Amino acid sequence: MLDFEVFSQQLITGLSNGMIIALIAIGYTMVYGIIELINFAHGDVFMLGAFLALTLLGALGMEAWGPSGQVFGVALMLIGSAVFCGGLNWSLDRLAYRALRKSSKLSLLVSAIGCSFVCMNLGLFWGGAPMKVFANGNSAAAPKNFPAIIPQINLLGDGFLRITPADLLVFTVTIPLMVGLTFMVKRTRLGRAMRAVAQDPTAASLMGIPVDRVIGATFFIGGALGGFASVIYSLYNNTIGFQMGTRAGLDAFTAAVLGGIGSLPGAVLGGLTIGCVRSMSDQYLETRWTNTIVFCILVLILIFRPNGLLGSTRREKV
Amino acid sequence: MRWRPGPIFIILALAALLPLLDVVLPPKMQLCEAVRGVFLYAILALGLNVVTGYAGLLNLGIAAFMAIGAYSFGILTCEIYPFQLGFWPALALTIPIGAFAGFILGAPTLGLRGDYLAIVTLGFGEIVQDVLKNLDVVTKGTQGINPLPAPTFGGSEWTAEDEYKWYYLFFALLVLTVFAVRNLERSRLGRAWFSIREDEIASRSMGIRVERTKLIAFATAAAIAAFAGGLSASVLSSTGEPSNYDFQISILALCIVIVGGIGSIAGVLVGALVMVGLNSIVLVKATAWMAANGIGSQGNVLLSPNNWKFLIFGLALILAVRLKPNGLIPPRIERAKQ
Amino acid sequence: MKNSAILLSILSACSVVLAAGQEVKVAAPATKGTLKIISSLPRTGSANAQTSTMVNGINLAIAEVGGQVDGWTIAYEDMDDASPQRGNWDPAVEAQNANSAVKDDTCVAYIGTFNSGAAKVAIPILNRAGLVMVSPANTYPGLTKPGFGEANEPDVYRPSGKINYFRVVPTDDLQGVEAANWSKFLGAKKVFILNDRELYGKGITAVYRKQAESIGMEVVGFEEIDSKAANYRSLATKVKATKPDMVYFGGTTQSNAGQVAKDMRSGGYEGMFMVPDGCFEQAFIEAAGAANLNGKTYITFGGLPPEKMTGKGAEFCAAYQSKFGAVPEAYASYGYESARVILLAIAQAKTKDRSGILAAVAATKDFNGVLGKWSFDANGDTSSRVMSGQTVQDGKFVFVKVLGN
Amino acid sequence: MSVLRADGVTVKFGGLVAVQDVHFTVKQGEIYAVIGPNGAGKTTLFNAVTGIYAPTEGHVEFNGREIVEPLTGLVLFKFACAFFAVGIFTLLGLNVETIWTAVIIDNYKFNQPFPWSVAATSWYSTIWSLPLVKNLLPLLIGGGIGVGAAAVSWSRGRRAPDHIARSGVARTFQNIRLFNELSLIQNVLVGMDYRMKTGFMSALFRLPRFYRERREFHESAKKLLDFVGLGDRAEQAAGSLPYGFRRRLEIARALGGKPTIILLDEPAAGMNPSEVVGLMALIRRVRDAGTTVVLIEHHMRLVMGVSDRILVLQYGKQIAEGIPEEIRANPKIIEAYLGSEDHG
Repeated sequence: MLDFEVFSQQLITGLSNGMIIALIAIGYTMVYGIIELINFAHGDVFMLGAFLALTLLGALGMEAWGPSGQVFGVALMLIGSAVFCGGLNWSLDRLAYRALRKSSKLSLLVSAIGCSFVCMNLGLFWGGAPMKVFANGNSAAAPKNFPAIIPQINLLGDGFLRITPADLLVFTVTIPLMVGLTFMVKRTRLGRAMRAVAQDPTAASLMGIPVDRVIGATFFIGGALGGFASVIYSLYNNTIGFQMGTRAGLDAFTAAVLGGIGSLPGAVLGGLTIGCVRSMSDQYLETRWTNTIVFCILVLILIFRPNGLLGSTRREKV
Repeated sequence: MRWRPGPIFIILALAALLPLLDVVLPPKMQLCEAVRGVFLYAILALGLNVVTGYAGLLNLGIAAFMAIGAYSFGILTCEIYPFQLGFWPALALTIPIGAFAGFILGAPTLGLRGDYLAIVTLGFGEIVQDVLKNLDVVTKGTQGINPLPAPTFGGSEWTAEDEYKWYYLFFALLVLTVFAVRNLERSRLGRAWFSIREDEIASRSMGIRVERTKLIAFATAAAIAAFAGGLSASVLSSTGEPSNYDFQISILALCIVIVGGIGSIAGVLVGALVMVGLNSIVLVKATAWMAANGIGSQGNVLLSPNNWKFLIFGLALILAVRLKPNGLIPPRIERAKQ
Repeated sequence: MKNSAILLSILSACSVVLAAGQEVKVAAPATKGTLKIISSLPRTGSANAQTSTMVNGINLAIAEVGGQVDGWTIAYEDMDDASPQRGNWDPAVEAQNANSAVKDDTCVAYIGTFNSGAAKVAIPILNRAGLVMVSPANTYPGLTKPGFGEANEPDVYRPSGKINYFRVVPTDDLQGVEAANWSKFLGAKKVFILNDRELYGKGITAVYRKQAESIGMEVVGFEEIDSKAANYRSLATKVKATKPDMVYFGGTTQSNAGQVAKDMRSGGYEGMFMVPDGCFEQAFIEAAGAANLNGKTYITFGGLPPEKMTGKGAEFCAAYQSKFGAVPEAYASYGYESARVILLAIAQAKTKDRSGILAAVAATKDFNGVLGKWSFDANGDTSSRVMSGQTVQDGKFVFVKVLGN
Repeated sequence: MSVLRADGVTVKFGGLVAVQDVHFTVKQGEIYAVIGPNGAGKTTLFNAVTGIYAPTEGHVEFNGREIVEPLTGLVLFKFACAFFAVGIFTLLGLNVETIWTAVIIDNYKFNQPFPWSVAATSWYSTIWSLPLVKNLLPLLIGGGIGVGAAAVSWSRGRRAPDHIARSGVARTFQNIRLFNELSLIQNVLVGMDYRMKTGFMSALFRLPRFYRERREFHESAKKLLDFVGLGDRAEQAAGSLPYGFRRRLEIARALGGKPTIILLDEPAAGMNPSEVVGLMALIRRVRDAGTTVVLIEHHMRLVMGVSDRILVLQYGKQIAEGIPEEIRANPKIIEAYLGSEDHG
């Protein structure tokens, strides 16, 4: 096999992983853009989405469905998890964040951390559900296998280079979502309202924009993207666990910051960058240093571009 | 002016008297050892309070400095390394080492805006753990460094059984930290920190050297955290493993500062008591009691008391900031009275 | 709305639990008094799955003797050495547990710890108090064996000069060697070694690597993974590119062994895969997905698997299965064995004296346990050298052979 | 003698030209006003002068010197330090395992004395026995990053507001920017900060000179508050101050640093006529105390009443400069103002 093949394989892996990170990162970046909150609970909402997907899969017995039925099943999980995560994220905003809009950003942050713990614990309980897919609830804390209903076979035959249906799934779901989201933010009334609230909530409310509803909608959309991501993540990695939200959230947050927090294309670029850096570092350096390298690159980029790759310099009015 | 005891004084006085309570309590209910943990986190959170509370810089990687402190204490004292310093010199050295680490991280990144800095500190926390894990040769990797010395007073070295000695040592060092932080708070430097937190542009325009002032805050916090790290390594006689100083510790310290009252020393002390107390006293004793009385069941995830800890901790955080958005003891606005 | 719902559910759950607790408390028959066994294991967070089976094993051992030994009522306390904010073992909590065990006059034995790092904190504290400690899970050799760990080990764990720490599990240095020998036996020529950077995984892979090289296998790669990563696809590509015919992963289910196994397969690696006893539990198969493990996965284990047991082991299997409705896993047997050693020692010591019980544990000879017939050696290690090799078929562990002979 | 000179200052935000080619000179001891309709670029000009924005083109000189930190030998020395610090750090960081093994592990036998002198020499030979990729390359790459980072941060900071403020240019803000949670006296003390000498250690250990300095500056801060008429509210939080007093406090804070020139951005905004009279008196007193005053103002009575000279901006360009009488008579200015929704 050629070295080039190894490189391309790592690039494909990196891009797939990066796309998933980017999808979670968008949820962070949207919420941050509008109320400047690092939504720590986002990763855990994402985790619960994956649990819902597995529950659906188990309850409906999707493993037994034929290939075309499973495509339908994937669509069902995507929609189910998106609605669920969106709703959950919206409720978190309604219950835990809205009352703190006027207080300091740090109180809001602690509230988000609290939500993160609560969601994580709910995931632990969920993992103990007496279902076959959860190993009959025998060990709630153990990681759960997510059946590979999108098979991990090589579409390119027997060569070294592998592209699996799961890789394709990542791209076919993620790219339209991102395009659609960009369109929504740029073109629709809700998108304009969101940008207005992000710029200046007071002015926006004076202009008759229902600020709380717009923020709620942002949480819903951010959460829904997390829900999509959770299904794709599960189908790609085939393992879920109640603590996976922390790490996924951390990666996504890093991606959001790397790209310039608040910027949608930035989050995507950041996610892809991190995915590729990880792959390349795994291949050409040592795996144990991968995290360190990712963060060193983050610091380096921020030294030279303090607002991230695509972040705008926000000029403070003086 | 008539002197009235402030909240800090009252809290510290109560803490000083706590061992008396232990004498009358049954062994299972004794609190000193757990409260020592509260003191440790209080020291850590006082450090974080300097950078996040006073200077307004969100730091999500304070545990990394604790790890640096613990590991440098370990390397400087343990008999498997050639340095073999005693307890006091090594503990004193953790302070400049921590400050230096804070400087290394702070110098290139302090130009960053709020949340960009937060992610860098978070990343630093991860890097430090990784480095400590990966540099086997130096740090013994995940193995941990042990045994570590305890202070010696009157000939023999303390052991873990000398609970009250440790208790008062921690107490004394906490009081020392409180005074140090308070002295800084009520000085030119503290004022500059507050001004940066309030309005960076205005304080810059008043000639405050923002980067330098932030850097001092950063290094001070790092030094205090490293000090706390050294102390905890000493009492455990082991550095533990690198992942004992992970993100969760930083988060706990942050919660202490914010739930207690950002920028308020008394708030931090109360916050440490509430948060750590909930975690390592109330929840621990409650689950132990339930287990001892055969309450709950391991078979069902919902009936196992241990499985509720995250939930209770999380709800406590949400409720605390909901009910007291400015903290349990918010700082007094006028700092001028001295 | 939601908050109050959560609160309500907490309250109702608490009341249910309380009610249940009151029923459980049955007045014990009059005895000479109560002796307590304390276990300190990480019960919060990701290790909960493994430690639950250990606690089951301990409970079973105590239930088998009717909660009484030699006229003493045996009480058991299940302590948690993890804290919620850490989600993993916490040295401060471990120290606290050890100290409270020391202070508790009725406590005569301490079962723990799960992590060798925690043992380093607890052993000296218990040693000074002369309290016996039996570990069902620590495999770091330095805790007992001179010459394997740091220069000052294991003497630093024995400040009183006496040995109080025993373990029923074989240490890394034995299992690593056997694993390497078996790999060669299975026909592996090129091996890629992975570990999870934990004390256990690192130790066992270091031994494996040394043995593999000395018996003439080629180590084509050695990587230390991040056990929290989402997947190991790029690592799998790297592994595949070096064309090994065996991948050895030193780690546990908890440190993502399932994901590693899975990603090796989905990354296109088709050779053999071997893991140590940290993965000898159904949760590993469930996490990895049976289809990914079938046929080419090998697991080493310090003892015989349940279905191969005869005598005491078979009884244990049946009892465990009827009580908990599942086949006992590796950790359940270790937990059960630790508790039984202690119970037997109490019976033989004829005293509630800690030093008497300690001496009785140390004197354990030809113990007829579920892990075979074994004794504690002078260091406090089990003399059992029985290692078995398993593979996975149809989502079940299948015994292959007894290793080392 | 000129205290402040702007020479062709232009500020652009993307495509928008906020200030275009403005020249002016402020002399020692005068009161100089900048007027113009809303959006004429007055505040932007102030921000360019005080370093909050970097002017896109042109120079600002203060006492005949440009207020940009020059590229001196000291700065170059700092760059060199950054090169070696980061470079050596990278070098050591990448090879720490090798060096530690050679220096510590190979020399230390458990429970035996450590041969310090052997260890002290072995680190040096270890580094140079490494292959070039492991010693020279990290040194150069790390050093390059160090110099790059140092240069970037230096060029960002060379025209920074703090640097300019410390050379004696103080200012107030159009949208008042006080430290609301600090007391009045603390606000003034922040303004005085750069004149203070005591540092970290004397604060931490409460050395005698800490107390001496604190007493000194508290007294003069008190005097400044008296000077602007807020002496009786010294301990109150700034956030609780009525609006009219806040501008006075800002002036007091700006005066705290004993500046040679003070820039006031709309000091009379929101004041009632009697307050404006008081403010006029205050501005004159400031000038009489030796500080040159530059002010932006819409309030024509105040501008015409106190100013020595006036600069008029419209759409970012300067359309006139002169003494109040000339300005009042200039038809261009009347036209500019009639077109706008000006207030009095």
